[in-house]
Amino acid sequence: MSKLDQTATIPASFSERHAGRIRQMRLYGHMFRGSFSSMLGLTLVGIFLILAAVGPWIVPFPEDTLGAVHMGSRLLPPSTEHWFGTDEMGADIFSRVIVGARTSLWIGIVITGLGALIGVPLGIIAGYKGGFVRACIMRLTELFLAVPGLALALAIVASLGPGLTNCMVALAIVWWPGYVRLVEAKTLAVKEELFVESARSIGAKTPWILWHHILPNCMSPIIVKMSMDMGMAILAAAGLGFIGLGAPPPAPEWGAMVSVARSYMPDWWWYSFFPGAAIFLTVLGFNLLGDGLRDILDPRSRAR
Amino acid sequence: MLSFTLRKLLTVAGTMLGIAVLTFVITNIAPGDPARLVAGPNATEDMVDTIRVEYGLDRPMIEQFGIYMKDLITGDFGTSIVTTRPVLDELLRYAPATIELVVVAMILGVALGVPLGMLSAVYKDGPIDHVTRILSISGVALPAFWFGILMQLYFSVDLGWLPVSGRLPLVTRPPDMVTGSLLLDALIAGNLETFRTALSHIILPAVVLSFPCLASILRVNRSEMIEVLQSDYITAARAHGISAGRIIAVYSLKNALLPTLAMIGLRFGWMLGSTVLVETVFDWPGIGLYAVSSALASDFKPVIGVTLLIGFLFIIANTLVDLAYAWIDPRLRRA
Amino acid sequence: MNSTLLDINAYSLGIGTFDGPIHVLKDINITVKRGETLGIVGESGSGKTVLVRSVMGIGPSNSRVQAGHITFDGQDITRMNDKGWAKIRGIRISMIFQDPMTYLNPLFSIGRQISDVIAAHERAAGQGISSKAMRRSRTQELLEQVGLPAPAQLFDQYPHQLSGGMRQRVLIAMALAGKPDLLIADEPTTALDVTVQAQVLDLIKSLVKKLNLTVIMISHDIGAIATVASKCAVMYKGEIVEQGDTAAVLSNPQHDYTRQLLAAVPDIEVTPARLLAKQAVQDVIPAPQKLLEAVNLRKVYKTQAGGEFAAVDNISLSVNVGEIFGVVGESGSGKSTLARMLLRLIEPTSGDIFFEGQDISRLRGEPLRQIRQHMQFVFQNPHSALNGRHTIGDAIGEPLRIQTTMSRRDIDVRTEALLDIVQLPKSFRYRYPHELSGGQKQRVCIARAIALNPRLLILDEPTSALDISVQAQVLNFLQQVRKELNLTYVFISHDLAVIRQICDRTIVMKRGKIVEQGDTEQIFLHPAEEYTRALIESGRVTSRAARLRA
Amino acid sequence: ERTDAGNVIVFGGRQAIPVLDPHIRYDWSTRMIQQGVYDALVKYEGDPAEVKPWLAERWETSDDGKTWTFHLVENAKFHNGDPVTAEAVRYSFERGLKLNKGVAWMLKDFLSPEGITVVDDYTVKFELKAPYAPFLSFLPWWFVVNPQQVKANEVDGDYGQKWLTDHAAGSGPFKLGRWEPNVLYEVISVEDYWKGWPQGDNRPAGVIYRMIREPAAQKAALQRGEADIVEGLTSDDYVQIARVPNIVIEDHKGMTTFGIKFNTQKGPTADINLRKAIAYAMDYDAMIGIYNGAASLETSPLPDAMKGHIEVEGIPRQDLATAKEYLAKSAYPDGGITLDYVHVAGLEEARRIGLVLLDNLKALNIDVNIKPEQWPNMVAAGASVDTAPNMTSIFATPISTDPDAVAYQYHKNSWGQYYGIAYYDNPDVSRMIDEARAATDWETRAELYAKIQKQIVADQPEVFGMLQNRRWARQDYLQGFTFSPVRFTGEVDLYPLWIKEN
Ligand SMILES: Nc1ncnc2c1ncn2[C@@H]1O[C@H](COP(=O)(O)OP(=O)(O)OP(=O)(O)O)[C@@H](O)[C@H]1O
Ligand SMILES: Nc1ncnc2c1ncn2[C@@H]1O[C@H](COP(=O)(O)OP(=O)(O)OP(=O)(O)O)[C@@H](O)[C@H]1O
Ligand SMILES: [Mg+2]
Ligand SMILES: [Mg+2]
Repeated sequence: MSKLDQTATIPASFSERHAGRIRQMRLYGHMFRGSFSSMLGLTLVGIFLILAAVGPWIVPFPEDTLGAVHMGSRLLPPSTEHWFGTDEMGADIFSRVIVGARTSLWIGIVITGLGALIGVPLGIIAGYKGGFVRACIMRLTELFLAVPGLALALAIVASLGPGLTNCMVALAIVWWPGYVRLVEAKTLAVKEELFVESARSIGAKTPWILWHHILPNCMSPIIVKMSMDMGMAILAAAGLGFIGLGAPPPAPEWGAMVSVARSYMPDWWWYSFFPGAAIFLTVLGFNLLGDGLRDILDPRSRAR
Repeated sequence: MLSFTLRKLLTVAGTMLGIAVLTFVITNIAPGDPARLVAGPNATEDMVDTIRVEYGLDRPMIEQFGIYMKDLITGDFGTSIVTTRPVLDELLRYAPATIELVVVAMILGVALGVPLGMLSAVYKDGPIDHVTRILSISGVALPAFWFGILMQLYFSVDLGWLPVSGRLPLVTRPPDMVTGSLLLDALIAGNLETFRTALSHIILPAVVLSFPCLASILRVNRSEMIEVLQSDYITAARAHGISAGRIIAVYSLKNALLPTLAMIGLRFGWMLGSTVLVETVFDWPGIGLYAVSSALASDFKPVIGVTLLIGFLFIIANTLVDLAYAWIDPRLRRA
Repeated sequence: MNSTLLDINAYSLGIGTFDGPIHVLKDINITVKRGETLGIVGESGSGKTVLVRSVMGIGPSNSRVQAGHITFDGQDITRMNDKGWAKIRGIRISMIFQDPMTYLNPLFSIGRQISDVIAAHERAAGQGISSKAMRRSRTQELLEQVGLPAPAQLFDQYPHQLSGGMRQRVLIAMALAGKPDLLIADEPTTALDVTVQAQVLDLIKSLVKKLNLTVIMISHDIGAIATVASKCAVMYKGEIVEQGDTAAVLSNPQHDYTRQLLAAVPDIEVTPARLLAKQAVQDVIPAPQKLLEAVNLRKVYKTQAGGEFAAVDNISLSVNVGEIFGVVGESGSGKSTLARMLLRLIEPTSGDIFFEGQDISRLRGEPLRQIRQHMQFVFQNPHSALNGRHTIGDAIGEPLRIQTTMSRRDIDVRTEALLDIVQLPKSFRYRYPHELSGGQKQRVCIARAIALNPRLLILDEPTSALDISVQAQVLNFLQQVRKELNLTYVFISHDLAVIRQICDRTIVMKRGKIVEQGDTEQIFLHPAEEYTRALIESGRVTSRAARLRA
Repeated sequence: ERTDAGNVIVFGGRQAIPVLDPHIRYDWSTRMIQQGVYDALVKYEGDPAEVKPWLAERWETSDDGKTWTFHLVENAKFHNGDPVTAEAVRYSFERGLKLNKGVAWMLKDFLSPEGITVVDDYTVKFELKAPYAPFLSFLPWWFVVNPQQVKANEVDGDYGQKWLTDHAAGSGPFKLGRWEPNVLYEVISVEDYWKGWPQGDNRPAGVIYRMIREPAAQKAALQRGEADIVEGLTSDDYVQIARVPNIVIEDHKGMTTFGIKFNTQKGPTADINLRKAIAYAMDYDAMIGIYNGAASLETSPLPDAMKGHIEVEGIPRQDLATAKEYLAKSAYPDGGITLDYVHVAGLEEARRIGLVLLDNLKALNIDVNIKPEQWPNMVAAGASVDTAPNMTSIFATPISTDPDAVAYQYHKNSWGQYYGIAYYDNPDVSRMIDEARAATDWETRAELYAKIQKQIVADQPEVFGMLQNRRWARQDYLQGFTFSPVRFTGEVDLYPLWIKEN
C-alpha cells in the first residue's frame, strides 16, 4: 500500500499533492460545461466583466460618457456610426451602455460585498452562539426582512437624498439580512456536524472553529447567493435609478438611462431599449451563473 | 392554543413596533423639510413655521418620535403633510388596489409556476427543462419597469388590445365598494362588463409583477421536485407499483409544494415591494404609488405607514403560509 | 413447486460516471426457485442493492446492462418497458427497504399509502378499482397480518407517529399488498434496534411459511441470514464469489473473502485471551488508580411536547488508569450523551466529573482547553467526523496547531509519524476525506485523537459504521495502540461480543440509567437483568452462525 | 369622452391634487381646478394677461393708493344657491390671511383682516397698511368661498380646512364630481352658471383631470383618444406628435424664467469675474435646442411678457474669448475647480442644462458636479448662505404680471427663499425695488424697473437662461383653448373649453 513509509517527508509534486482538488475542479468543470444555461451565464458575465474592465478604452465616443453634448445629433436612430443610436443630448448610447457596465459592476460589488460583509459574520455568530445573541440578531434580521427591500430602500434614499452612494448604502442596508438568514441556517446545520464537535474536543477556540470549520462549509451557498445577488443588486439599483433616486448625470448608469429614456418611448425606442437590455442580460448572466454554481456546489442537487 | 395565538399576536405586534421604529429612524436620518414643500414656493418663513407647528415638525426629534409612537399604539398613523389627510384613511383607500394586484399576480405566478416547475423537473436536462429554466431566470432578471413599458407599448399602443394604465376606464363608474377589489365588487354587483374591463386593466401590471415571482416559484418547485423524485419514498412508491403519473401528480407534488409555499410567502413580500415600481409604470393607484409620491415629497408619515402596512400584510401572508404548512405536513400538526 | 422463479444469467451492469463507466456487477449467476429463501451477504458497496434493484427494474438511472439477462417466471425482464413493468413491479415482485424512516412518504397517512398501492395493483390487473371501504378493510387486514396492533387506528396515522419497528412492518405490509411471488428484502433490519431486529426477522420467517413466499434477503448480519435463508450467496466487489446452502457455505467457506468475513465476527462465547493472561499475573496488579470519575451525572432535555426527558439519569462511574471501560446499551439509551458529558462537550444538567482528581465539571475557557489535551474522543461516524474541506494532513495536524506552538515543519513531521502509527501511507496527507474508505477515515480520526498524547480516549462505537471485516481490523489496531501509548479507554458499543473481547469493566445502560455494572466477565456469565440477557442472546445468534464450521 | 350627460373633456396631467382648499395650496394642477370651481373678484385673461372684472364688476382706488373698493355683481350665486355677497368676500380674505398658508404671503404684509369691511351687501372695502402697487395683480388668486358652507363644516375652529380638502364651496362654472385622489378628479359644469358660458350650448358636461404620470402613457392616451389634452410631454414628443393627424400642439411664450443662480456670497462664485466667465462660456443656443426651439432667451431678469420689461444690452451670450478674459481676472485664472450644480430631482430640462453647462465649462477647465435634490432638501440647503450650492437651477413663474413679482427676488429680503438662493446683495437695487413698490405712478415705476434690470444684469447673480414655451398637445376637436402667460406651466383655463362634434 505504501512504499514511502520509511523515508522522511518527501514533498510531493503539486499535482500529486492536490490530486483530489484537481479532480474535484475537473468534475465541476465537466458538470458546468454540460449545462447550456450555466455556460450562457458564464459567457454573459464574462462579456460584462471584460466590458467593465476595458470599456472606456474601446468605446467609439469616450467623451460622451463624461457628459459631452452634441445638440446637432440628438436622438439619431441606430446606424453604423452610432450602433445604438444617440440620446437626447446627442451622446452615443453604445458608448454609454458599454461604460455603464463599470457603474453597474461597482454597484453590484459594493452592495453584495457590504451585504455579505455585514451579514455573514452576524449569521455565523447567531447560528453558532445561539441563545440571547442569536435572538437579538435574528429579531433584527427578521425586522428588516419583514419589510420588502425595495420599499425600505426607497424610504432610505428618499431620506438621504438621491445619488449613487446613497443608493448603494440604502441597498446594502436592506441587503445584509438575507445573508444572515442564509448563513445562520447553514451554520445551525454545520454546527451539528461531528467534525465541529471533534474540533471542540481537541480544544479549538470558537474563532478557530468559526474560521476553519463553519465558514468554509458555508461558503458554497454564500458564493451562489453572491453571484445571484450581483445581478439582483444591479437590478434593484436600476429600479431606484428609475424612480429617479439613482446615479446623477452624466454618469452612465443603466437604470437612470432607462428612466430618462422612458419618456422617449416609443418613437425613440432604442434609447430605453439598449440600456434596459443591458440590465436584463447582465442580471440574466449572473443569475444563470449562480444557478449553475448552485448545481455543482450544492451537493443536494448534485445527486446524479 | 390560546397562549400560542397570544404569543403569535405579541410577536406580530413587536415586529410592527420594530418596523415603526426602524422606518422612523431611517426616514429621519437626513433633515428634509416637507413643510417648505407644502407651504408653496413663495411662502414666507413664518408661513412655513405655521405648518411646522401644525405638524409638530418644530419639536425635537425625540419628542416627535415619542408622539408618533404614542399615536401609533392608539392606531393613529399620523397625518400626511402633503394631502393633510390621516395616513390611515389614505392607506385604507389605496391598499385594496395593491392587494388586488398582488393577489392576481400571485395567482398567475402559482398557476403557471408550479406546473412548469413540475414539467421541468420531470424532463430534467431535456429541452423543455432548458427552455423553462432560461425563461424563468429571464423572469427574475427582467427589470420590471422596463418590461412594463415594453408591454405597454406593444399590447396597448401597437396592438391596442389592452388599456395603457389605470384600473378602470374614465367613464365607467366603479361598482359599489364592498371588498375594495374591483374584480370582486363587479362580480358581487353582477356587472360582468365592469368585471371584464377591470380584468383587462389588471392584466398587464399583474403579468409584469408576477413574472419574477413565477420564475422563482418555478425554480423552487423544480429543484424540490427533482429532489423529491430521487427520494427514498418515491423509490418505494415506484417499487410498489404506483404509476409514474400518479407519483408525480400526487405523491411528489405535495412534498415539493412545501418549500414552494415558503417561497410564495417570501415572494408575496417581494411583490408588495415591487409595486413601488410597477404601480408607477401603470399608474395603479395603490400604496406603492402612494409611497413613491410621498417619499419624493419627503412626506414621511405616509412612507412609514406604507412600510408598516406592507410589513403587516407580509406577516399575515407568512402566517397563512405557516397554516398551510401545518395543514399539508402532518408532522407539524399537534393537538 | 420447485420450478425456477428467477434466473439471473451472466448478468453484468455498468454505471456511467464522470470517470467513465464502472462495472458494478460482473457476471452474476443466480437462480431462485419457488419457495426458496436466498440470503445475500457481502461488504458495503459490493453491489447487493444494485443487483436486487435491477431485478425490480429500478436500478440506477444511468446504468447499462452490458451482458446477460434476468428472467422472471419465464419472462425476460432485462429490457422491459414501463408498461410491462406495471404488471410486475410491486405485484409479482415487491421489495422491503433498508431504512423504514425514509421509505414512507411523511405527508400521507399509513392507510392512504397502502390503499393506494392496492388501487394501483387493481388498476394494473385491469379489474377495476374496488371501493374505498373495501380497500380500507383489505389494508387493515394486511396491517394485522404483519402483527401490528389496532390496525383501524393505525390507518389514519402518519409515519412520524410510528416507531422504527412499526414502520418496517408497514413497509412489509405494503410489499405484501399485491400478493407477490417474489419478495426482496434489502437489509430490512440493520436500521432497527437489536431487540426489534429479532422480531422483524421472526415476522419475515413466519410470513414466508404462511404465504409460501419466495424471498431474496440482503443482510450484513450473518446471524440474520442463517436464521431466515435456506440458500446463501456471498458478494464481493460486484461478483458472487460463493453460493449454496446456507449451512454448507457457513460451515465450509471456500472463498478467501468468506473466510475472512466469518473470522471477523467476534465470538461472544470465547473467554478472551486477555483474561487468561490476567489471571496468571493476578497478584502483581497494584491497587487501581482512578483516572476519571463521574458522580450523579444527569442530562435532561426538553421534549417537543414541553416535558422533560432525562437522556442520562444519575450515572456514577469511575475509570481506572490503564483499563478499558465498556459501556453497552441499545440505541438511544444515552451512551453518546454520557460520553460527551464526560468530555464536557455538552454541559451536564447536574453532577460532577473528576479527571485525575481534579473537578472539571465547572471548568471553562482556557483551563478546559488545557484539560482537553489529555482526554480525546473518537466519534461514532467517521464519515462526518472529518471536515470534508480539510485534507487529512490538516485534520491530523489541527490539534497540534491549536494546542501547541510547534512550527509548521514540526507539525508536518509529526503528522507523518502519526499516519505511520495508524498504518496509513504518508501520501494520504494530501487526500480529502471523501477519497478514503470508512476504515481509513476512522484511523485518521484515531490519529487525530492521539496526536496530543492524551491519557484517556473515549471511543463512541468506533466501528458501528464500518463493515464487519473492517471492524475487526480497527479493534485489533486499537488494542495495539493502547499498549504502545499506554492509554486508558472508555469504549462504547452496542455489540456485547466486542465488549467481552476487550473491556475490563462494563456498565449496561437502558433509558439513561445503569441497569448493571461490574466486571465484564461477571456480567456475561451471570447477567442479572432480563435486558442484559436479551442483548447477549441476540449477539449469540450471529456468533453461532459464524461459528457453524467450528 | 362621451357620457350620458354629454361630452366630458379629459385632461391628462402628471401632478396630483392633494388639497383643493383655495387658501391652503396652489400649484398648477390645483389652481386649475380651483379656478374652475371658485370665482375671484377679478380674473386674468388673455395674452398678454389682463385683469378682468369677475365677481367684482368695478372697483375704485383712493388717491393715496391705500383704499380699494369693490362693487360685486348681484347675480352671482354659490353652487348651493346662496348669493355671493360682500360678507363672503370679506370672510374669504380673512380666512386666507388668518390661515397664513398658501396665498397668504401675497397680501399679508399690506392687509390685515381688520382692514376689510363690508360696506353693503355687494360692496367691500380694503384698507391697505401702505400703498402697494401690485395689490390688484394678486387678487385673481384669492378665491371666494361660501362662508355658510365652510362654517357648517368647521371642526375645532379649523376654518373648514379639513372639509375643503376634497370638497368645494364655490361659485365657479364647475362643481366637484368624482374625486378619486391620485386617479382622477372630475368637475361637472354648472348648468346655470351666473356668468353664463361663452361656448353656449356646446358647454361640456364636465372635465376629468386624469392622473397619467408617465409621458409615454400620456402620449399613448392622447393617441388612443383616451385624453383630449395633455401637458408635460418631452420637447421631442411635441415635435413628434405634431405630425400626428388630428392632434394640435398649443405652443405659447410663457413667463417662467430659468436661471442658474450663483451663490454670490460664499465659495468661488462670490467672485464676479468667475460668474461672468461662466455666463460667457454658456452655450445659450443649446438651451433653446433642448426645447427644440420652443423657448426664447432671456433678455433681462424680467420675462418678456411682464410690464416694464426692457431688453438689457450686453446681457452675456456665448463668447469663449470674453469668458477666458474674465476667468483670467478671477481668482482662478486656470480654472481647476469643481462647482456643484443642483437641480430638482426629476426635472429633465434642468438636468440637461446641467449637462450643457458641464460640457461648456470644460473649456474653462472647470468641472461641474451635477446634483439632483428633492425639492424640500434643495430649499432647505438654500435657506442658509453657508449651505447654498455654488449653482442652483431655478425655474420661477411670477404669480402676477406686476414686475415686482420678479424684481423682488433680487431684494435682500428674499434671502433664504428659494428664489433668493443667489444671496444677491446690492443695496441700490433693494432700495429701488422698495421705491417701485410704493410708487403709484406707472411712469416712475417703469423707470425704476429699467434701472433695476440693468444693474442686476451687470452684477450677474445668475446665468440668465431662457423662457420656455408653454405647451400642450390636444385633439383638434377640443375648442376654446385660451392662453394666458400668467398661469402656471400646464395650467389651463377650463371654463371656455368645449368639444366640437363631427
Ligand atoms: N447511481 C449510482 N451512480 C454511480 N455509482 C453507483 C450508483 N449506485 C451505486 N453505485 C455504486 O455501485 C456500487 C454498489 O453499490 P450498492 O449500493 O449496490 O452496494 P451495497 O452492496 O448495497 O452496499 P451497502 O451494504 O452499503 O448497502 C458502489 O460502489 C456504489 O458506489
Ligand atoms: N440534543 C438533544 N436534544 C434532545 N434529545 C436528545 C439530544 N441528544 C440526544 N437526545 C436524546 O437522548 C437519548 C440518548 O441519546 P444518545 O445519542 O446518547 O443515545 P445512544 O445510546 O448513543 O444511541 P446510539 O446507539 O443510537 O448512538 C435519545 O433518546 C436521544 O433522542
Ligand atoms: Mg445497499
Ligand atoms: Mg450514540
